[in-house]
Order: sequence, then C-alpha cells, then structure tokens
Amino acid sequence: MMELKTEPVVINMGPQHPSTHGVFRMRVTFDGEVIVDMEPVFGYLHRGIEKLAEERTYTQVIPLTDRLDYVASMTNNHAYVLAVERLAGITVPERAEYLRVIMDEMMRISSHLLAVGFLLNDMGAFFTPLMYMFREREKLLDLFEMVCGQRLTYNYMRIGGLSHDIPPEFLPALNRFVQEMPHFIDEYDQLLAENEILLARTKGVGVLSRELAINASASGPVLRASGVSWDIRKADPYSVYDRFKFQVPIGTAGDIYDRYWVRIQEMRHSVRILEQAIKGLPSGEVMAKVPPLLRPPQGEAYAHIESPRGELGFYVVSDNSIAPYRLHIRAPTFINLTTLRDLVIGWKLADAVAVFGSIDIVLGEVDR
Amino acid sequence: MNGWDWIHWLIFVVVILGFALSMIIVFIWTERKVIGRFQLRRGPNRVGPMGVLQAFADFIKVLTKEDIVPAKADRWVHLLAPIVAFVPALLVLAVVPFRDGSILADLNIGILYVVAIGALGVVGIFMAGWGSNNKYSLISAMRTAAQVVSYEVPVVLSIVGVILITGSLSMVTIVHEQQVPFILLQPLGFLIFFLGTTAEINRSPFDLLEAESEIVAGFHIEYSGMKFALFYLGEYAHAVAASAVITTLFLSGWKGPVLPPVLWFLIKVGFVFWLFLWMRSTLPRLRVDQLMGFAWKFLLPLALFNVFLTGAEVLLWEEKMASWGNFPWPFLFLNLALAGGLIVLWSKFFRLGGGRVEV
Amino acid sequence: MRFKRYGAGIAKGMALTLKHLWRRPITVEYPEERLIPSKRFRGYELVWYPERCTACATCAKACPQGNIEIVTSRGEGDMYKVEKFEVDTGRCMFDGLCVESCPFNALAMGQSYERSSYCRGQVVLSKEELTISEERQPSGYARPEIEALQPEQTLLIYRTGGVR
Amino acid sequence: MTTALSGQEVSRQIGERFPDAVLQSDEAAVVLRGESLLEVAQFLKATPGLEFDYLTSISGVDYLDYLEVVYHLTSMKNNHSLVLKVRCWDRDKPSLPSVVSLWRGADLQEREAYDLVGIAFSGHPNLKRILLWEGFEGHPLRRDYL
Repeated sequence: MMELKTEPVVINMGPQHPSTHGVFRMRVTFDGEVIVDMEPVFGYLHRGIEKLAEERTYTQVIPLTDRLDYVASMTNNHAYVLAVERLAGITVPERAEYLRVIMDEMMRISSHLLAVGFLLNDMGAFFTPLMYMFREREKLLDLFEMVCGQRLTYNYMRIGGLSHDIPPEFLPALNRFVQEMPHFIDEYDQLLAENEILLARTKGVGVLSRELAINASASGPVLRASGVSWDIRKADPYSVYDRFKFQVPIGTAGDIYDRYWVRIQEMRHSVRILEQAIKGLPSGEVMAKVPPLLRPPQGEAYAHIESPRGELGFYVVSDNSIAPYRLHIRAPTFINLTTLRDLVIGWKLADAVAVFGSIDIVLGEVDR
Repeated sequence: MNGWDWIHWLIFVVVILGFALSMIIVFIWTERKVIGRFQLRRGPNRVGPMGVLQAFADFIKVLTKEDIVPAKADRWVHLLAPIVAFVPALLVLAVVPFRDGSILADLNIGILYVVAIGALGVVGIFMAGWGSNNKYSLISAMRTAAQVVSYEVPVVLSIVGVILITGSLSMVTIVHEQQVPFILLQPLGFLIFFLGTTAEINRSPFDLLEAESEIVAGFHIEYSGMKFALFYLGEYAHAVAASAVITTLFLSGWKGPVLPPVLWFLIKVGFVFWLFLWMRSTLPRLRVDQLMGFAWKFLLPLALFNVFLTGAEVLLWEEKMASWGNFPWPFLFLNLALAGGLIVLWSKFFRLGGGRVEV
Repeated sequence: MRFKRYGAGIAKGMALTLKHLWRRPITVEYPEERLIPSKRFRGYELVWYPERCTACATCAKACPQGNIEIVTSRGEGDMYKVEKFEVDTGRCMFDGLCVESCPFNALAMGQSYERSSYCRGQVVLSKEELTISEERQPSGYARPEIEALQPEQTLLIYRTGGVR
Repeated sequence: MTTALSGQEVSRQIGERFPDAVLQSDEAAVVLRGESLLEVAQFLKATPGLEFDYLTSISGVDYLDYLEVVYHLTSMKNNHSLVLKVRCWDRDKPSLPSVVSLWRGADLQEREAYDLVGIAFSGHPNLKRILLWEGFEGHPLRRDYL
C-alpha cells in the first residue's frame, strides 16, 4: 500500500462568503471534508457603539441601538429604553406597554421568518422557502413603516413610551395578518417539516447538550432547543407579558432541526400573543412625562428582554449627566457563538454552514 | 462512404449545433422564468418581450468582462477546462433522434456512446477545479469526480432494463420499440435514471459542486468572462442532452399523436427539464456523504433488482408476446407495484450517510 | 438517519411548490408601479421652512451624528438670520430626532426615496436645497397636520389576496 | 419573576465560608476582592439555595480610580439573580482571575472585556483581542481613551 502524503487544509470562510450572514470569518481546518479545527474571527463590523453611546444623550442612543440587531431592531430599542427607564424610575403608560409587546412579537415573527429562510438557503434550498417567508415579512415591514416611517431602523421607542401612537389603519391590517399567518406557517410546515432531505441534514447534527448550553450562557431558541425551559418573557416578565397566555416551545435534542422547529413554533405563539394584545389594547397616552434632556440619578441598571435571538441585555451606568457613563450590551448571538467550535468539529463543511445558520447570528449585534 | 453521407453529416452538425445552442438559450430563459414563478416572482422581464432576450444581454455582459487567470493557476489546464466541459454535451446529441431518421449517426451502440461521452464533462470540471489553484474549487472538483463516478453505476444499470426489453443498443430502435413510453414499463428504471442523471449534470438537490452556500461557486470560482460563459452554457448543454436522452429512453422520443414528431420531441424535452426545475426549486441540498450513500446504498441495489426483475420478465413474456399484440400489457401494472414495493422495502434498510467523525 | 416516509415529505413539499406556481407573483414592478409609502414615511432629505425657523439650533443639538450645521448672524430686531443651514445627508441616519425636537415645526422629513447622486458633494444640502419645492414634499412624520393630508399607504397585506 | 437577591444577604453567606472575600455589599450588589473571585464563584455556583448556573453577562466599567468587572449571575433552577462586582486598582496591569473554568459563557465576554477595557483575565485559555485587530493600541472603552 502506497503511503499518501496528506495535510489538512486551512480555509478562511469569510469575511466574504455567501453563508456567513455578513462579515463573519471562520478559520476552518479541513481534513478532506471533515472539520478538524475551527476558530471564529470577529470584529469586521465593529463600529464601537458602546463607545459612541458615551458621548450621546440618552435619547440619541436609541437610533444607535437600531444598528445592533438590524433584523429585529425594535427589540433593541425596547431593551435599551427598558434599562434607562429602570435607571430613571419612569413608569410607562399602559397603552405604550401593550404596543411595545405588539411590536416585539411582530419583530419576533419577522426575524424568525428570516432566520428559518436563510437556514434553508444555507442548506441549499434554492431561495424558495426564503421567498415564501419574505412574502410575510414584507407585510410586517409595511406595518412597521406605517407606524414609524421606516422599514428597518425604526427608532420607535422612546424613554417613557413611544414616539408616536399607532395610526387608525394599523389595527385592521394587523388583525388581518394575525388571521392569515397561521395558514402560512402551516404551509411552511408542509414544505419543510417532513422533508426527508431536511431531516437527514438536520436531525442529530450540531447537537448542543443541555448542560453545555446552560454553562455556555446560550440563550433564546438555541438554549430552548436544547431542552431548557428558559424564556425571559416567562421567567422574568417585562412590559405586560405576564398578562398573556402563551407557551414556550422546548426542543429535546438540541440539534439543528430542533432549533428550526422551536423558531417555527415560536411564531405560532407570537401570533397568539398578538391576538391577545390587540384585544386587550387600552386607550390613553403613549408617552410618560419625561424631561427632554434626561439626567438619570447616579447608579446602574441592567434590563434584559427576550429578543428573537435570545437574552438581549443592556447594562447602563449613569453618573447623573445627560449621557450614559457606560453602556454595555449583552448581545445574545455573540455569546451563542461561544460553542460554535464544539458544534462543528467532526462534521462536514456543509454541516458547519447549517449549524452556523441555525444559531442565526446578526453581525451588527455580534460585533457591535 | 459517399457524397450523400458527407452532406447528411454536414447538415446534421449544423442542425445539432443550432438545436443545442437555441435550446440552451431557451432553457436559460425557462429556468429563470419558471423558478421565478415557483418563488412568486416574475423572473426576467426587462430585455425583450417577457425577458426572452435576457440570455443575450447576459452573454454580452459576460463577453465584455475582463478575462482573469489567477497568478498561480495551471495556465493551460485553466484555459482548456471550459472547452473540455462543454463539448461532450454536444457530442451526446449526435445520437439522439429528433424524429424518425433525423439523426446525425444512428450508431448501433448509441446508448453506450451516450454513457461513455456523457461522463466526459467531469474531466473538464476537474481540470477547472485543479487548475484554478483555489481551495474551494479543489473541494468542488473532488466532490464532482466522486459524484459522477458513483452515479454512473446505477445510471448504466438502469439503462440495462431498457436494453433488455428492446434488445438493441441503438437509440432509434429503442424509440421504435416503445409502444407505450418505457416510463410505464420501467418506472423504477426511470426513477433511478432520472435521479442519477440529475446528479450527473449536477442539478439540485445534487448540485454539490456549485453549492453556493458552502463552497461559494465551486469549480468556476476563478473564472470570468467567456470562460465562465462556456461553463454556464455547458451546464445547460448537459441539461439539454440529459433531457433529450431521458426523452428518448423513457418517454418514447418523438412519438405522439396529432402533433408533428419534432414538436413532440421538444415538448417532452421541455417537460423533463421542467421536472429538474421543480426539484431545484423545492429541495435542499444533500450533504456529500449522504450523496454518496444515496448512490451506493439506495440507487445501486434498486438498479440491480431492476435488472434482475426485468430479465426475468423478458424471459417470461417471450412466448406470449404475440398473443398480447406484441406488448407485455400485464407487466405494466406488475412493474408499477414492484417499483413501489421495492422502494418502500429498501427504505427500511437504507441509511443515509455517516454522522459525526471523531477527530 | 432513515428514510421513514419513503419520500412522502418530499412529495408534500413538491406539491406545495406546484401550488405556488399558479399563484400570482407578489413582486411589484418598481419603476412602472410605485407603491405609496407610509404617511409617516421618513424619506430622503429634510424639508426646511425658513420663515418658521428661529435658528435656535435645537435640531442640531438633537442630531446624534452632528449632521446639521447652523451659522447665524444678527438680523433685524431680535431675530437671528440664518446664514447657513447645511445637512450632510450622506451621514444622516434618518432617525427623525431633529424633526421631533423642532419647537416651531420648521423641519419635516422628506417624502422622496429616489435621490441617489454621483458624488458625495451633492448629498450635502444647503438651505436653498432644503426648502419645499415640487419634488421635495414633506412627510407626516411627527407632523400630524401634514399626515392628515397624505394619501393612503399601499399595504401588501391587502394586495396579495390573502390565503388561497 | 426573577428575584434579585439582596447583596447583603448573599455576602453574609459568602462571609461564613470566606471571611475576607467581600469588600463591601449593598442591596444591589456584592463587591468582591479580586483574589477570591474564583473560589467565591465556585461557592455561588455549587451551594444549594444559590446555584448560579447561568452567567448572564460580564461588563467591564472604567471608573477612572479603578476598573470594575460586573458579573450578572442567574440561577435558572431557583430563578433568582445576583450582581457580583470585582474591582481592580492597578490601571497599568489590571488582572483578575478568569471564570471560564466555571462558566464557558465567560469565554468570549472576558475576551471582549480584555479587548475593550483592558482587563487581563489570568487563566483564560485564549486571551487575545476579539473585536479589534491584533496590534491595536490601547483599550477604547476606558474613559481616558479618546
């Protein structure tokens, strides 16, 4: 038998690569098609938002938070204003809280649609699921545009409430969406849930064990797919989430399929929350009395919400000036990437892409 | 060899070239349009009515691009690869009958020729992958080589069923023998041949060599300008050739009522291509080990079963053929049932690919 | 992984895509067909009303990017005269904070969305380029009186024909 | 509802095991001595009734006099949380023990704190810059960095 001289190949996947969802880079060592080592490289989209925030007033930081997780930017607004409200001791009018919940859940649906769509795209389904999901997402973006005038960077929430009340056309359109959406989710299930190729590609691949998930501070669908029932909407209810009935879908295996499944189920429950929130929406003001130049008392506050990607936390330190002394962002996907190496080692190139897609990162949030 | 032969060949070379190139353009347009409609889009509609001239616009764009050869590429291999990949697809069409008698060369081993030439394109792809001096394209080249070699086996075995029934290797005779399309008499053979060909011409869900989300563009990642266009055309030329071969073998070629034979042929080719598009727009891609597993563990055993069963059937019906009007009608239903039963049965034993590798 | 369903899942998916083949496309033919944006659309450019502006520079202070440059001089009486009112729309995030902060309603977001230009100098807008004109119409963002006059937004949810 | 544990209450419990680990404590937070961080963290993670199995967030803050690292701990089992702080007075060579051995989730966050605030975590398996590039001068999130 002739001895073949072989050596592992190092491939830089990214920063320009179709499936890195932005400018992420994986330095991967391959033995044939099998991954033997992987090192994530961050920072290609680092804009120093935490530093920028230190020289802007509390209100001026809100547009910056839009640029974090640009697929679900309204949740970033929410987490940030929640932290500042906690710091300054501001109570938000009830109508504003309801509208925040409505926006958050719409955001969750639109973000999960994109996450699942791109996951399928990464696995080679030639754009079809993505296109079907974009159809629903566009409808949601229309509604966001109606409320705040933008489709992607909303800058809608304000410290103490919201910048605008919803226009009268909003609720009928949202109602229609809520009625239609379950049907479309069923269609996605029909297209994908039992597809043998999808099952073969995702079941048992990239398994994140329950223990490791908790130990590595994973959050959001990644954590719940591993079988941990931890949703901040339930565990530490913010806004008015304690008034709604909904379930937190839990996976069992912690593989790619469960992450996909959890996201699809979460959309169903988000629709349910939307239904209840529309029904219970009170009338009244949407903005509390807040001075235009807010000077919160000296101190610090940490507020976290369940963003579509996991626990999004803002840690704000105030020194009683008009700008935050320090703003730290606990970005869910950044921390979810901790275990990326463990998930892909030993799998094939194609699996690495799928695992990466199932974590559903947004580079704006990872690199800040 | 007389003068008429030369004229015949000259005409048919021109006809085949024209047919192939025009079909490629039609296919490019159809693919974009049909997949667009599958995805609730409109597809190209800017250049010409309904975007029919889109392919020409792309062609002009590609022609005016800079021709790049990577600094450390194997220059000659890099340059020759697109031609080597493109030409075999045209060669295959030489033995495909467009209608009775319309054929460049009615080889008596026509189907063997198709099998032999059809697999040559992979050499071009491998040359491209190797010569580009790019890691992605190298991975792609290795994948293709493995894929085509593996899928060639079940594909050839599934043809054997057809050959057993017709008793001839000539494409024209095969069409003549099809009183009903062989897709009905050989459902399993058709399925294996269709899936195997999909893999051989590298279309989704077996398009591992291009796998945009994994290895970016695979073997043609370093190609630009006319060389890229040749690959692009070559991909569609292979699709045209594969559709034509499937039409001839399993869909009774030019045969059909009312309409002229050439039109029937084109309709059937278009339908087969539409099947490719339907699969492409629905299915995710297989992983490389699952792809190999599918060929060796699923298609190959079924193809062997198919050869065995068809052989037995041919022996059985040999004497009674005359009383059935020269066609084994009862076996239509038997084969359909057998195919379903075999697929279900074999699915029970079949495992797709390996899992994690300890490193 | 076993093929448990013998391809039934694949068949279901294929049936769904086949169903979609006969559905109406949902895309919009952009240059020919233009959807009406939201009444509160935060479009390109700002609309500036010089007659209402008192040059208090509240908008400049509200801008997170420091995009708005205001230079004033002594005008007649108590009024300031605006010498320079310049917005670098190339750095603008279109967050609308300037419009919200203006105490005299002298600023509004623009309505247009087709304002690409060939050089960076063209995106810095001086005060003449910011006033209201035929192609520069204000939008209703934070300006309820303008919002009431705007046309109804086209919503895709009513266009795509619902579930079918 | 996640209950925020009182810092004083927890510091009393810590004090029983490690008498001089706690520097100061109030309702909101416990401030620890840097040297004792690792063993106290071990204690907090393992002790029944506390069981902080989930490290939510690590933030580095520069207070000019000292650098502070804030650990937000959560217990998924008991659904309560705690804010743990460690201070570091040496601005030139700030060093703290790393908690990666207890919580894997600290891996990237400690690297981030090292990168942006400049706190070296001893015992971290792979402590290098993460968001900025190798060879970057200074630590941008310090207050004296302009």
